[in-house]
Amino acid sequence: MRKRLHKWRLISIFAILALALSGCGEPFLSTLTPAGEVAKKQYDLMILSTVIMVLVIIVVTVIFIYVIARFRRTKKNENSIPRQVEGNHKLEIIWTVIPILLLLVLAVPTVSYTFQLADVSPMKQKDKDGKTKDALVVNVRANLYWWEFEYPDLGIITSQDLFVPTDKKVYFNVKSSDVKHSFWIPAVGGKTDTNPEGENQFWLEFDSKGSEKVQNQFYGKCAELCGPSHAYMDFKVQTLSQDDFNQWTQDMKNLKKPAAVGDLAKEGEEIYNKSCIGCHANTANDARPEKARTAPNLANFGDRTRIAGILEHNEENLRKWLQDPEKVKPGNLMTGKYQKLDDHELDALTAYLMGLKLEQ
Amino acid sequence: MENLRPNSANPKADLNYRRKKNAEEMRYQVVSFALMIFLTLIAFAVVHFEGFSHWFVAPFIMLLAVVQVIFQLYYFMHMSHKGHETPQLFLFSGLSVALITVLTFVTITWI
Amino acid sequence: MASVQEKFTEMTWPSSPEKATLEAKNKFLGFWFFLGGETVLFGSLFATYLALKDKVPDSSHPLAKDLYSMDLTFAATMLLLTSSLTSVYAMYHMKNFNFQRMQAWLLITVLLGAAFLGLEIYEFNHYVHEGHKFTSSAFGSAFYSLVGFHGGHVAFGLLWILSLMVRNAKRGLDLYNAPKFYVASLYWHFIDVVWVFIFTVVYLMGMVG
Amino acid sequence: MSTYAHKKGFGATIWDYLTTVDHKKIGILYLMAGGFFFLVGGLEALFIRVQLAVPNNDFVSAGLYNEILTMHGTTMIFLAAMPLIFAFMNAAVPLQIGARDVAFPFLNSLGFWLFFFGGVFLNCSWFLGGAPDAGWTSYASLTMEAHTHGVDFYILGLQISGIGTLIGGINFLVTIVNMRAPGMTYMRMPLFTWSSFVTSALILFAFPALTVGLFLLMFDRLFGANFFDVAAGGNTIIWEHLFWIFGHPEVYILILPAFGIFSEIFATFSRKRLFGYSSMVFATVLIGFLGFMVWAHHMFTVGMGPIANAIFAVATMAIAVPTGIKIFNWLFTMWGGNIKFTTPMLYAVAFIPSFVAGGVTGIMNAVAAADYQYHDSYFVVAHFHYVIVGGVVLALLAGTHYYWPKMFGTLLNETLGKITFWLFLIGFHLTFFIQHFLGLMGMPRRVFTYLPNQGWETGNLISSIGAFFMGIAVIILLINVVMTQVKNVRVGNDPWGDGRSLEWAIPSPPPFYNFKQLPLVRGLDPFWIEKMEGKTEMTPAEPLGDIHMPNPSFLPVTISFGLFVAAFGALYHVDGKDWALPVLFVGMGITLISMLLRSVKDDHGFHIHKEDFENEDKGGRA
Repeated sequence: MRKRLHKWRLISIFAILALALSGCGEPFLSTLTPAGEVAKKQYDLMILSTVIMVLVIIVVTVIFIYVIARFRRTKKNENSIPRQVEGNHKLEIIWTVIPILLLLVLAVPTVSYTFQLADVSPMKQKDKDGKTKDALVVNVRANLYWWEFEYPDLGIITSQDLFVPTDKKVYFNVKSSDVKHSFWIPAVGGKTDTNPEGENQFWLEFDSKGSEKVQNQFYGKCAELCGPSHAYMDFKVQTLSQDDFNQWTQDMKNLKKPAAVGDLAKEGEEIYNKSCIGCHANTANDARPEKARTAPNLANFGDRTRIAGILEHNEENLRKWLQDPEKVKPGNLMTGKYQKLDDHELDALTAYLMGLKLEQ
Repeated sequence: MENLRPNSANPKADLNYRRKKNAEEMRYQVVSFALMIFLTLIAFAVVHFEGFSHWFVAPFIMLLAVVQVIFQLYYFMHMSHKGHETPQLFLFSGLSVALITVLTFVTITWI
Repeated sequence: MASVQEKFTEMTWPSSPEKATLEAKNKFLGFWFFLGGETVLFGSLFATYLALKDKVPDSSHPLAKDLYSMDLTFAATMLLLTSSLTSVYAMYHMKNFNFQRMQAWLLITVLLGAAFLGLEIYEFNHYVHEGHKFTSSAFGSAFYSLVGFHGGHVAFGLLWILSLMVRNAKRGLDLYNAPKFYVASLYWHFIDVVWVFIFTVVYLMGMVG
Repeated sequence: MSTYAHKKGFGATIWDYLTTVDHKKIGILYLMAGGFFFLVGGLEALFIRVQLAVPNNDFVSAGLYNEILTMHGTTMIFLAAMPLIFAFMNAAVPLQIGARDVAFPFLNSLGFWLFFFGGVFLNCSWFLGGAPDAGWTSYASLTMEAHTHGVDFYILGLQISGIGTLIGGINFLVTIVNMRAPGMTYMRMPLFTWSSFVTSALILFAFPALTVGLFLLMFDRLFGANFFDVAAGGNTIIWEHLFWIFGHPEVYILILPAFGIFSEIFATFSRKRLFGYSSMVFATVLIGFLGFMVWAHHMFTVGMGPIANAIFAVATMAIAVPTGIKIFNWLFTMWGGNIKFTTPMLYAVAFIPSFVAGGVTGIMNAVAAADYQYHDSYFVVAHFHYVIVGGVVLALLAGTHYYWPKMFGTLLNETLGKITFWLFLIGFHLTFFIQHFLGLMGMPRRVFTYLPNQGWETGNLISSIGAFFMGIAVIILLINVVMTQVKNVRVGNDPWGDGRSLEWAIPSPPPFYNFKQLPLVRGLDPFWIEKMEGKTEMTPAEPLGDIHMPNPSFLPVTISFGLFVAAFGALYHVDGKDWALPVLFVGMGITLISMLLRSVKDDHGFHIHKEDFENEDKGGRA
């Protein structure tokens, strides 16, 4: 019995070691490879709490192993009756007071960090035109299985891909237009729920060193069960240096109504104007009210890194998606909103959509 | 206490004693009823008058309600009697859960 | 412990019949526990009402201060408070082993309760015509749920007391039914307690705005 | 099961169980029904792990996966864990306090049948258009979007079984307050009784919040109300609060009796008095009390603001203190003891490190700012499975082995029991330990599948393998049960040899009146005290006399069945089906008529006369 127990402990130690060797997950996705001030603070708290907790575990384990090894019933002492101890006040006080102290150590940074992470005061300082003074604000709107990112002070709207400058606090207003979702970029900071009844505010900072390691792309997730395709409600974060970001905003602003290049794409444009434009906009400054923006903005669709947030960005996958969205993302709201497309129409629309790029 | 009182040798005397005690308690009940009605009248009057600010009226009539409920519980529902320790404990526990719920809903439901 | 089927006289009737047998004690305590749970139930409904008070889709819907009328609430309050006193009278006679008088006071209690319920139905009907419906706004849903739950309790209490009166009309008081009368009156007082908070929090505070 | 039932033939036995108001038989009913739902929930868990074993798996579709995951959680919490706990409460608590019965035998039976029909109703959804698919938490915004009847099955099923639970809770509260044997003071009650008491109080105060929440959801979905319709002024966060005001105490409703069972086992098999009994009682009450102050830690990311988050974070941490007290008291109960590693004791011993692991991750979750990372990730999945499986399920398995002889009069096979234990323990850690890391690596919970190349493949595969170990363990347990029943080797009063509390002083299973004469309790662990003085049974506190017993009744079944029928009417009424309204009325009619029958028909029970005992020492029914 004792031997078996040892064996079991050994196995679990090996398991932990194996884990440690396998690393801390993918750097573009793991909370254990923090790439921003928020994630770093949270990582610090994780480490602090883990250290305290491991301390507790060690104490318990030592007593535990001693007790079950030392006080076993054997043939020799089979009939002995141990002394019936009622308790021990000194011991009981010790194991009440020490945990309280340990918890205090943990509680102080907890409270302090909770307030720090909730500090969004720069968002509230507006200039004469109602624009935010010194902060970059992004309105995040979660929808059944897609994300919209609006830069209210810049007049730009993008979908699925969030563009942010590095080494600078970015402030978010998050909300949902249907059911509750949760906005999460694990490597950069914890999540905030997007509620249907009001906006939540918080901030994140994307550091340039961390961004470099992941080729300037972080993964974002929806963290609240929101229906069949909850698992597929991914988005990507593209990080840019401040200069590149300024350039990007200029490009986006200047992006006029796209001109289709080539006959096939022109044909695609016609299909787009007939079947898609009711929901999807193809310019970055969509002036329609939120309620009318029922589908992702396609202004820079050609530059995206994923189709529908999940498939690799290529023509084959785009065709697959356009042909039967339900198969790719069950329960999505695009299914059935347009007539079935034949092969030629698919080719045309694909050509048109892939041409929606910034460089034009 | 009265429950434990053994029947005395003279049952008639015992009965009279109990009758008297019950009648006495009933008088208290009527008095507390009068007080409750009085408190209700004040509450309605304060609201009817309309001259007071909302910040005075709301807590004031809440206070009146609480006092009135204490009368109900302790006199009408006999919580002042012996043998009600457990009911008290559970009623007040329920009340505190209810209070925390109300407090939460007026502070942190609308985000 | 006295037997539940024993026939009693004024002389032998115990002074606290609601706790004279083990069954009675259990009933008494269990019912108080139940009231503790009911407190949380009504607390949750009050909380929901407060969170959703005056939350309507647009300005065409009436708000609390447009709706509530003082006269109606006052009348209802008086009816219910008085019925609480009459049920105390009923229990007074129960303790004195005076079955006829107890029944009479219970009947008055029931009548007052029924009048209260009638007023409430009239009130609801009035509100519906003003456009304040269960299905028209979150405010409406919360209002009718809270006040309606209370009204449902009143209705249930009436049925309960009535059926106790009818069931025991012929056989008079014994230790089997005395605790039942007692807990029914506790229930009735509890309904009154809830109403005190309803007229204060919903109606009076609603009128102040 | 008992020899007494065997004599009566199969049909009569069934009828006996349908009408029984005997707490011991109701305990067996709870064990069987809870055990059945445990198997169903376990099967659902295996489906989940098969689906997630590899990325982009299509073993089940996205919609079906959500149904399975919802039903797994709902079934395990409401239909497996709670009823199994009620099984042991029914089997042991009245015996432990030296009572002949519970305070309300009829309500006890009603509570069981309400739970049972509620559970059956909920599971009917599988065959009638799809199960609920919004998670066991059924957050309002998602449930309002649901277009099938699944969520309605959830609402009505839980409402029915919830009433049953509430009734059960009140019954145990009154039983423990009013029915204790002479000398059984509060501070002499066994810890399982204490934890049942606190759990019952939590049920009393927590379930009404769920009741209200379910009512609001029902009004919205079935009757056009607007509580959660944001466009009409509604607010979905109300649901989250109501759900967790219930949901957090619910966790303690589950874990406290588990603590109680382990306390009994530690003391028994260490042959030692529970260390620090009074601080254990105090800690139990304190955990129950704090359990109501912390629910919002499930909502840190909702956006309640830093003040609320900080308050709830610190309040949550406070719970660690009484829990820590308990852990050390158990360790020191064993310290200096004479420990026998029976199957129940193995579970108890394994519980300590498992539960400590779950407890410390609980503290980590309480750190609000860091919880923004853990929340709704697999880290949380790992955490609550560590406390619920590592705490509650281990306790239920331990309790099954420990109380089996008292409930059925036979001992489960120890060898098979130990095999079950090892397989289950290894499987459990294999499944859930790795999930902490999956969560930290960014894997959200409740995903029906995941894309490759996100670093989650190995972890998920290991986790899925572990789940099958647990599955095999449960199958071996079933084999053990069948074998034991077939062999039917009867055991005496105190089969473990080291029993300390009153239940071990009477036959296994006890006669239906439990104690011929109520025992006189002279201290904590009353049976142990008598044994130490060389006696084999308790000193009676009263002379042999008539015993009053309640009559059996079929009405609990009809009351519950009526609600079951009515629920179908309410559910299909929305679709405008012609038959729905009549069905609703017929169902309510069955319930109300049964209730009316119950209230107008006097039920004074019957007496076992002392002459019957004197004639027949065995104590059969008069």
